[in-house]
Parts: sequence; structure tokens; C-alpha cells
Amino acid sequence: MDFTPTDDRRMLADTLNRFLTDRYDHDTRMKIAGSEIGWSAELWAEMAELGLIGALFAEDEGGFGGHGFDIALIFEGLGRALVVEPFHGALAARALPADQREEVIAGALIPAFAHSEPGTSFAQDRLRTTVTDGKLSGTKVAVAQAEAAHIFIVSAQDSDGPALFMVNAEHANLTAYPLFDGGRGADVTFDDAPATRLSAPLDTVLNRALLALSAEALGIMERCKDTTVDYLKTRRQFGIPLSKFQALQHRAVDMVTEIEQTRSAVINAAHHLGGPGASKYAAAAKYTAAATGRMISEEAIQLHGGIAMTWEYDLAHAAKRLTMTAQIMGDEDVHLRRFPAL
Amino acid sequence: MDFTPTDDRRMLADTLNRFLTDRYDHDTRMKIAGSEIGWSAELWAEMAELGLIGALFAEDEGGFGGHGFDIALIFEGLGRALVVEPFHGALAARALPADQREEVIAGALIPAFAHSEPGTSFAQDRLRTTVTDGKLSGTKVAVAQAEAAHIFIVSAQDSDGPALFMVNAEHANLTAYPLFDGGRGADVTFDDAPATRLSAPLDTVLNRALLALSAEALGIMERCKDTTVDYLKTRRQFGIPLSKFQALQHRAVDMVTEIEQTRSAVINAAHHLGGPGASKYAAAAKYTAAATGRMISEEAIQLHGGIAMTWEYDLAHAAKRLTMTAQIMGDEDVHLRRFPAL
Amino acid sequence: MNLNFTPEQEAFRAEVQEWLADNLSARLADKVRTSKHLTKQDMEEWHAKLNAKGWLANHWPVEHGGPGWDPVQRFIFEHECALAHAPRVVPFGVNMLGPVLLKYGTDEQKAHYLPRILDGTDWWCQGYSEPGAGSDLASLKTAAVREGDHYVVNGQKTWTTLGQHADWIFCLVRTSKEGKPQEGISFLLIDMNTAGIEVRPIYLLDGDHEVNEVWFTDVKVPAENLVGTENMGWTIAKYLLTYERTGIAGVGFSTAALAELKRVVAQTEKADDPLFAARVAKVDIALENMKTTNLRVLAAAAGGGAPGAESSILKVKGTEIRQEINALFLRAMGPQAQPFISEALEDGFNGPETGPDGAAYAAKDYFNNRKLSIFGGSNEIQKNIVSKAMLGM
Amino acid sequence: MNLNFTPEQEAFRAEVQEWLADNLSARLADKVRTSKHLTKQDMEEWHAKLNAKGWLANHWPVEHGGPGWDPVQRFIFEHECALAHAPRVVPFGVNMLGPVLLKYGTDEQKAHYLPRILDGTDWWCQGYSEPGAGSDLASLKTAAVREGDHYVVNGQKTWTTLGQHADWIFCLVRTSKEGKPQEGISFLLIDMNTAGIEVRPIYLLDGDHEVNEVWFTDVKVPAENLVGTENMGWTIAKYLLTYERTGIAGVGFSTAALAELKRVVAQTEKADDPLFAARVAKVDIALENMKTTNLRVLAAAAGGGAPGAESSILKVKGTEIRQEINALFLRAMGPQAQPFISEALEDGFNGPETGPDGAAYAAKDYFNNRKLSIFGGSNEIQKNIVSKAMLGM
Repeated sequence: MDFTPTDDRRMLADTLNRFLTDRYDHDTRMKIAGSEIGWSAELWAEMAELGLIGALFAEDEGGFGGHGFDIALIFEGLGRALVVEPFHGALAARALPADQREEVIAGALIPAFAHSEPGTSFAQDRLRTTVTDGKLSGTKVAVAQAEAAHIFIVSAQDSDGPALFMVNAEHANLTAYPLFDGGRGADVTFDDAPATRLSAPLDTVLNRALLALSAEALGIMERCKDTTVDYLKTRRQFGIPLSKFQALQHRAVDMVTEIEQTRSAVINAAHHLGGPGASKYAAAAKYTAAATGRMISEEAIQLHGGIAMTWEYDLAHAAKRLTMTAQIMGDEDVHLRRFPAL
Repeated sequence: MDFTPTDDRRMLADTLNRFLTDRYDHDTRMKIAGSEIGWSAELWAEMAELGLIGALFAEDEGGFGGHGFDIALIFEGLGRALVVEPFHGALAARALPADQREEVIAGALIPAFAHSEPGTSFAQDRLRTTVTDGKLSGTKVAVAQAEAAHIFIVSAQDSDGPALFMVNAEHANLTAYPLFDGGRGADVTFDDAPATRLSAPLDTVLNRALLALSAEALGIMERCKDTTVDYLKTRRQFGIPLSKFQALQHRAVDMVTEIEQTRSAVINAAHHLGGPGASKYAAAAKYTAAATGRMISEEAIQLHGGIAMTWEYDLAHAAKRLTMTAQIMGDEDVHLRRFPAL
Repeated sequence: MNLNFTPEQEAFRAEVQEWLADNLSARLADKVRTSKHLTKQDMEEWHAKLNAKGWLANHWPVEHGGPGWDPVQRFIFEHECALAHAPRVVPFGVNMLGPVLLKYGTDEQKAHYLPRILDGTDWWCQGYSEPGAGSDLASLKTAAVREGDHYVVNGQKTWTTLGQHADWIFCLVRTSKEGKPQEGISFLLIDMNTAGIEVRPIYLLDGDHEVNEVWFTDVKVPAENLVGTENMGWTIAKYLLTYERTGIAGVGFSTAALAELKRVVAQTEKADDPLFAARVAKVDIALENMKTTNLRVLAAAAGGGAPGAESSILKVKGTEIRQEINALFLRAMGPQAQPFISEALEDGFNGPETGPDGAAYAAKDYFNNRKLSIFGGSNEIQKNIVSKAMLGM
Repeated sequence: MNLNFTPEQEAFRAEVQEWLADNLSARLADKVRTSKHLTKQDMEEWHAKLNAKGWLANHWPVEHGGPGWDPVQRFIFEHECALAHAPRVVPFGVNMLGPVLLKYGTDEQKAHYLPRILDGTDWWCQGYSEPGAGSDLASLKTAAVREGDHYVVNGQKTWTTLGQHADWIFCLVRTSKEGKPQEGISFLLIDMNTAGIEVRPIYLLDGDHEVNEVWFTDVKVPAENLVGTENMGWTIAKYLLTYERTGIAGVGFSTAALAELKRVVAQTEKADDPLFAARVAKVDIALENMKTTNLRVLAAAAGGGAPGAESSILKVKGTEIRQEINALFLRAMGPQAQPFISEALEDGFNGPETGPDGAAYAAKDYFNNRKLSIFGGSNEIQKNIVSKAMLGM
């Protein structure tokens, strides 16, 4: 049992945090997230250069990390900075053939992960996208940074059951739009698109995605909590700082407590990733992150009051992103119902 | 729309409250509830004499009340005083033939209502007690004041579906015991017991029982809340009354808010009793009372601290009774699941 | 004890429903139902309809243009309007300044301002909150200094809803620093076209422009624009805060929103989820209970009882219910809550549909309605009030 | 970062498991699992077994009879004991007075008392709380007045757990009224057989006799029974309160209880209820999270970090989890939680079974464990601590 990060991970964390502090401050983020294309190709290249994509992959996959704890570390940092670049698509590149994966790690090839379908959120057994004779047809919704993608990694059913497929962007029809929490996405329709079946099992990629989203949510929660506690200490009412009101103190403590529990859930999921407990602890982490995320964003806004609802105040954007991490890939109820059987 | 009680009900409430204050104080209640027989035949006779049973029945049933608001009024009062006498059995006597019902109203005949079965709580479609050729067989659990009963009103399935049956006490085999919250009960086994099918539909009697339990819970909640608020004002910590700690203030307000909502739920159930919305609003009331009851008993104990866990402190007994009203006839989840289809 | 409305009340309800069917355009109702942005013209159109019928200022006495309704009638009216997806009446003139002038205004003020509120000549906004004075209103700093026959106002107001449309603002201003903070506050009417006033938009987290900052720099206000006497502003503000609020629980809006939720959920996988069904059932039951809680408070008020701290309970629980319905709506959208096409909230949008009905505004409504537990006295302030007034704690 | 225990730690776990299998009688384990009343003899039997193995005082240094374990070993040991349904070690002598004497006692005190704790000669109880001083311990009033070579003690202690069995009590007493309330408190060891001491039972809401009042009337206590110096009692009390509490989250007990819950639920209709399944899954996940939260705090402590306010978080969340498991157990019983046959909780009961496994004690355990969030510093006090120490609020 050891909770101290390895030297490698400490260095990775330093690199990540220094980059995000120096190059991805809130104003920059807001400019990127609200821009026409909704991401920064320049910063993406820099992040690839720094190894932030490579850290998501094991050495035999062409990277230099790839453990659950690497993924958690990266996405917690990305979450805290509300990064909108296509990391979730990159993470799914584990499913790709080696050549393409290496291009992804280099930042040259951008994949998008297309899983959610209209009216559904997570369930693998409900996939309506199908593959027949190597042609994929169906609609995927809210695919993050789909316009930026060169290829799509798509979940679909073929005669052998649910699996992952690779489709070139030229065969995808996009209805693109801005996302509520920044950046852009698209509904993507495939109509007899030529598709390559990938060997990576769907659930291993889904478990990675659940871990990443949970870790991302954790980073945002920490940011929301810190902002809120700072605000309570500064803002005065009836002549004393808000932080001296016991009812608010206890609610802040409840926030901290649940965030600590979420951190443990992320650690559990990271530890078990790739092992027999992977699905169980990934579901537990997503459940915990989604339930806690809703609580944190609501409490952070309420404890602030009106200012937290304004565009100018950065907490608002953190709360939006945090809430959306719960909407994606199954909310708390979805994973709570999965859990007992895992 | 009118929320003022009628003159008749105001008089009934006065009679009830005066009697309970004068003759059913907490010490008396504790003596009765812990006695060998677990109830008081003497007080039962007095309560019958005062019309507290008759108020549960309409004029054409031999009583002088019988409206949902009469039932709610009586049981709220009984709840507040933690009365253990067999009122729930008496309430079910609506199903009995006129002769027996009149004897019940006079206090001479005591029925017990036997519905719950081992491992179940409420569902009518799961009844395992059956009637064939007028003979009833099956086991009912935790039947309140079964030892006192002259007859049993029993839910069971016959070839026409679920219904109510009357069985004489001589055909019932009792395993009797004290109840956790005072008074006595029994597991009751019937083995080819001669049974008379009653004409009252099972669900009308169940809805009355749900209303009564919800109103009883409401009365206990009010008592718990009053005791807690009084205690917070009296007890000092760190030099000031507990009632001045904002975290505790807000929790007390949450208690009041949910109790007000429970009162509304009871009013709704009372209003709709006997009408097309009876089952819907009875389920809503029982859900609300059970969920709120759990919250109130836990918060009342927590806000008191250790003293509320002692036999000597009357809140402890109120909390036990309140908790048990949620265990009986279906807890909050049971009725929440029923609600959408009603 | 009887929950049924009287035959007279039911007849009144039918009259309201019939009038709404005839007078609320499908265009407006549809915009409200689908949370589209209402323009100033939309709101003026609706006010004019109500005013023509004599139902706009339904709290006002008959002699000033009110319909003479009792609290139950007002409740029924507001409830039916919500169910029909009528636009909300912009409250600042009709429901806030109106009652203040009726109680504290001079005959001249009443004669001048009240008709202009009714006919829409003046659009009013509210100048209460300041950057340092939200829930703690008494600490406000915007100063009005008497100089001859006018006041000179300096300071800043914030959270001024729809101030961008306003002709006039009613303000709480500090006219004295003596005594307790509450004692030096006055209630002043200010023409928004006066030199020295600047309105700056505050954009909300969804990009909407709904609230504003209003800055005052040496703004000259005629002394006759004072309501009541100098330094009695706190009394007036408290009167407004405890002024009967039949609709504070928002049960009409919640009822309409819950019906829409149930309709839309059928288009999503949540239709098969017992946990989601339980969430809907919970809020459904809470709303059924709240309807009766609301009527009980209303009946007490109609019977002459003062609805004091009880309306704080309505506010807290009522807003929790509305927010929970918004949250369930958002949940039901799953990932399809993410697309945010702001043009889709304007008239005549012909772009692509993304997601089930309601996906276009689920996230926006969820976040926008977080305000319900913050403004009008935050829910924490309401709990302080209940604790003190009802429990004596 | 690695959640796995080391091979050495796993070997240690196996050793503990094996020892428990050989030494914990089925009779005792079954009594614990089914929440039966443990007699004084039951507890003494278990202490003697542990002491014979050298595992009783597992926090103590080796030279005084401790096994030389690190915090992780202690955690593993306590966890395995809980899973095996071993009786809890009565903490007052071994876990509370022991560490105090080791740090503040004289050599004579250590030499005299420590061996008697180990071999069970002295049964200790704790005299901290008073009727007017629970969470606000510093306001205690029980007075000790120095008269020559002894103190004269007058006052009352309460909530004295298992005081009815005790030979000795360690007390916080007031020796001075000067300065802050904390500054006049001393730590005194008192023989329960001294004249003037009266123990009165407090019956809990299930009728159990677990706690007591202890009354002192002119009780003479030799001055050498003072621990540390006069008026340093608060320092000692704080030392104990912040003393490393590896087991404060009770994850072992919760894990055992959750397994029992899952087993028993299958006998009830709750087995088919998706809402109940969700409740169980929620607490299951919370417990999985808490296990890691607990290990993280433990690792920080083992690494030299002081587990301060973090242990308050463990206490709050850990007790919430245990209480929720009790609540679910109660729910699963439905109406069959009502029968309460107190004899069924004693050895050798042959009466009728009523209800599924666990029906006999579901209500009792649920109510009894409400104490978890009250004693040892109520959860409200813990939140005050976290707010101040971790958040600087």
C-alpha cells in the first residue's frame, strides 16, 4: 500500500500543472472554448510535445504511462483547468492500430470517440448503430470536438456483438454546434460508412473513459470547492465573513468530505483499471463523481449567491463543465444500477 | 376550499386532547405499554364511551364521523400521545357486518387487523394466505394487540382474488411478544380456520389504514419537533443555548418544513378517502410520512445528543414509535413505487 | 375542512381558462413553454392584453384599476396562467412599486404613476441590491444627498432585472449614516433618462442578458420623487418583502414543468429506469403536498392571519421543487443536454433539431433557475427567518 | 501509488486470520454477529486470549507488552477482527488510559497500572462527560480539592460505559476556577471502591444497561493518583482525542454488517426492489470509497503526517455509513422489526423465532448505533473541527 506518487508521475504532474498555469489560464481558456473552432490546435501541439498524450499510453503502446494513475493524474489536471482540447478522443485511441495510435500520441492524428446515441446514455446492449459487411450505419450524439477529428472510434453492433470500429472523417456527416460548457461537438451520422473493426474490447475503452471523466470531475470539484471557500472568507454579511456562519461551514465540510470520497473512488478505479475489478470500480467512480459533482456545483453556486451565475465569474464555467461530466457516459443512476452485478 | 375544522370536529379534538392530557400522560402510557397485557382495558372502555371509536365511522355505519378528516384527527392525537390501544383493529371494523361493527364502536368487541405476512410488507398481490371452501390458512406477522382481539380481520386470496375475511380468535394460533415501541403483538397462524368473507373491498380498508398510520406519524413528528426545539433553547454549550447555533437552526427549520408537507399529505389523503383518488393520495401520504418520519426521529435524536437515547427521556419512545409507523404497511420505497400507476 | 374550491371559485377558474384560451396567442404560449427568449414587445403585448381585461394589477384596489379579487382568486388566476404557459407579468411596476405607492405614495404620485404602470407608459426596474449588499440589504451604500429641491445620487446598484428596458427605477438609497444602518435609508423614484445614469449588462452563465448593473454619478433627482418621508425606506422595503405573496411557491410553474417533464421523458431511455421513475414520483408527491401547503397559507391569509414566516417555508420548499424538476429534465437529456445553440431560443429559428424536445433549453433552464434559491432573499435567509419567527430560536 | 498491501502485510493478515480461526470461539463470534449481549465474562475471556498472544495492547511499545506493529498492521488486525465478528476490545484501559500513562504517567504509575490492565486485574471506565458538559467538555464541574495528601472529589459523571463492571475510573476533574475553563482541569485515577462513589444505571431506549451515572460525594483520592501535574488535564484529554485512531471509520464493522445485510435481504421482499438495491449499492460504493479514504489517512500517519482533522472526516462519514447499513437492515425487516424479545439477545434462548435472520436485533442495533454520531465528539463538533483546521473558516 503506497499513496505517494512515483517520481515519474510527480514530474508529469509538474509538467502538466506548469503548462496549464502558464499557458491555459482562465481567460485563454474562455477565448478558446468560445472560438469558432472551439479548441486550439497550437496548444494541442504543445501538449502533445510535452507528452501529455503519451502519458495516457503504455510503453508497448508507444507511450510512457498508460496506467490508471497516469490517466487519473492527467484528467484531474485537465479538469481543474477546464481544458476543451480533444483528450477524450485521444484516450480512446488505445483501440487503434499501432500506426495510428502513434500518430495520435504525436498530436498529428485526432480521433473522436463516438458512443452516445439519441435518447441513450451508456448502455452497450442498446446500441442501434450497426455494422454489416464492413459498412457502419447509425447516429451518434454530442461527439466532442467531432469537427477536429480525422477519424472516429465508434461503438456499434455487428454479428458478433458490440465492438469498436474505426471510420474516416470523410464518411461522417456532422451537425455541429457549440457545447453548453465550452468547446464544440456534433451529432454524427454514418450511412454505410466503410468501417474497420478494432480488436480492443469495447468495455476496456469504456472503463478508461469512465475513469477519465471521473478524474476530470474531481479536478473541477477541487477548483469549485477552493473558489467557494475563498469566497466565503472574503465576502462579509451582517458585518462578519460568511465563513463564520456555522450553517455554511458545515455545508463546506460536507463538500470536502464528498470530494475526499470521490478522490478515493478515482484511486480505486485507477488501481483496478485493466484488472478483473475494472468495470466495477469504474462504475463506482462514475457514480460517485456524478452524484458528488451535482452536489458540488449546486452548493458552490448557492454558497456564492448570484455572482456565481455570471459569465464573468470563473466558477460559473467550472460548474457548467462539472455538471456536464455527469451527463456524459451515464449518470449516477445508470452506474448505480450497473454496480451490483459487476 | 376551507381549512377550518367543523364545530363537530373541534369538539371531538377537544374531547380527545383533554382525555389524553388528563388520563394518558407519559408515565401512564409507559406503564400500560410495558405491562403484561400491553394495553388498558379500562382506558379503552373510557375511550369508547367518549366516542373516540365511533368517530371513525359514519352515521350509517353506526358512528358519527367516518370522514377522512375524522380519522386523521383521531390518529394524529393518538400518535402524539403514543397510544397503544387497539385503534388500528377498530378502524378496520368498517369491513365487519353491522352487528359486530356496532359492538366494536361500543368498545365491547375488539378486532385485530391481520395483513402483513412473513418477508413482505404491503403488496396485495403477494398474499400467501388463502381461503378454500370457507377455510383460511396462512401466517400473519406482527399483528398489533392480537392477544386482546376477539376476532381477526384477515386479508387473503380466494378464487375471486384478494379480499377480507373474518375469523374468530379461537381459531388463531398466536406467538405473542412485546413490541419494540410498546404494547404487544403476535405472529398469527391460521390452519383451516372457518372464515367469513367480508364485502368491503380490501383496498378501501388498506387506504384507511394508510391514512391512519400517516396521521399517527404526523402527531408523533409534531411531538418530536416540539421536544427538540424546547431542548435546543434550554441546553447550553460553549456558553450559549444550542438554539443559537445556525447549523442547528437550519436543521430545525428543515424538520418543520417537512412536517408541514406531511400535514398537507395527510390532508390530501383524508380529503380523497373514499373517492377515486383515494389510493393515490393514501400512497403519497404514507410515502411522505415514512420518509419524513425517519428524518424526524433521526434528527430529533441527533440534535438532542445522548439523552434522547435513554429510556427515561420521553422522546426516545416517540422516536421508536415514529420509526415503526414507517415499517408497517409498506415503507417509503413501497409506496413511491406504487404511486405513478395510481 | 374541504380541499375543493367552491362552485364560485370553480366558475372563476373556468372564466380565466376561457379568457386565456381566447387571448393568449399560441405563439407566446409556445415561446414560454419552450423557454424561448421573450422580447420587450412580447412582454408589452401580454401586459396590454391583461390591462385591457382589467386583470393586470390584480392586487390593486378596484378604484385604482384592480379587479377586486380575494387571495384565492389571485392564486387561481396565477396558477391557470402558469399552466397555460402565459408569460410572467414583469413584477416591478405592477406588483412592487404599485403596492408601495398605494400605501405610502402621495395623491399626486398615485395619480401620476399608477395609470402609467397600467398602460405600459413606464417600464420600471428595481434598485435594491448592491455589490456589497445582497442578502444584507441594510448595508447598502448608494448615497442620496439633499441639495435644495433635489437629491444627488451616487453609487451602484446590481442584479437589476430587465433594467435594459426600463424608463424608471425605484431605489433604496442611503440618506443618513446616523443610527442603525436600517434607519438611514430612503425610497426614491429615478428617471432612467437622467444624466449620470449608466446601465451595464451582466451576462449570465448561459450568455443571456437578463440583469444589469446601474451606475449613478451625480444624478439629480427631484425631491418630490421621494416616497414616504426621508429615512423611512427600510419600512417600505420590509412592507414589500412581507407583502402577500400568493405565488411564491411557484406551484403553477412547477405543475406545468412536471407535465412537460413526464411528456418528454417518454422519448428517452429514462422512461425505463425505475430510479428515475422514483425521482419523478418523489417530486410529484412533494408538489402535491406543496399545493395544499400553499393553499393552507393562502387560506390563513384570506382569513385575516398574517402570512409571515410561513411564506418563507413556501419559498424554500417551492424553489427546491422547481429546481428538482429542472434537474430531472436535465438528467433525462443525458449527453444531449450538451449542444447549446443560442439562436434556437429566438423566434423563427430553423436550424437543426438536436435531441429530444427540451434538449435546446434543459441546461439553460437548470442553471438559470439556480437563481430561485438565491434571489428574493436567499433560502438561507428564509431559514433564518423561520427559525426566529416560527421557532423562537 | 499502489492500493495493494505488501506481501509482508498480506502475510501478516493471513497470520491474524489463522489465529482468529483458532482462538475466536464460534460461540463468541456468533454472539457478536447476532448482536447478543456480551457478559463481563465474555469480554474478559476475549481479552485474556489476546493478552496471551501479546496482541491486546497493540498500540503500546514493545517494552510494555505491545507487539511492535505499525499503523497499517494495527488497521489490518482491527479490520480482520471485525470481519471475524470478534468482540470489541473494551477500550478504556488498553486504548485510552494506557497511552496516557505511557506519555504522562510516572514510572511508578506505569509499573503498577499497565500490567494490571493487560492481565485484567483492573477494569477501567472513563469519567469525562457530565450532565452539563458533553461536547463542551471544558465546562465540567466535578471538583477535586487538595487537602493534604489527598483530593476530595465531589460531582457527577455520566455516560460512563460499562461502569457497572469497573474497578477504577479515570476522571477529568476541576482543580481550579482560575483562567480559562480548560486551564483548571486535572486527570485523576479513582478506585471505584472508595467510599462516597455511587454508580447508577442509565437504561437505554431498548432497555439495555450499557452506560451509567457515577456520583462522587466527598470521595478521598490519594494525591499520587494524579496523572501529570495539577491543571494539565486538558492537555492529556486533547492528546487522547487526537491520538491516532486507525479504526475510527469502522470500515471493518461496516464491511461485516454489509455482508450480513446482503445475506439476510434475500429472505425478504426487498430482494426484488430496485430502489432497495440502489440503497444497498449506494452504501456499498460509499464503503468502498471509505476504505481507501481510511487507508490514505493511515498512510499519511504512517509516513509521519499527523492525522488531525482528516480523522474527523473519517469519523463523520464512517459513522454515516454504519448507520445507513443499520437503517437498511431495519428497512429490510419491514413489520417484522417490531417484535422485541429481549431474552432472545441472551445466551441459550430457545424461544420462538420471529421473522428473518436479524429481526431480533434490527431495531435495537439501528437505535443503539445512533450513538455513533453523538459520542466521541458529535458529528457536529467534528464538522466544526474540519471547518476550522482544514478550511481555515
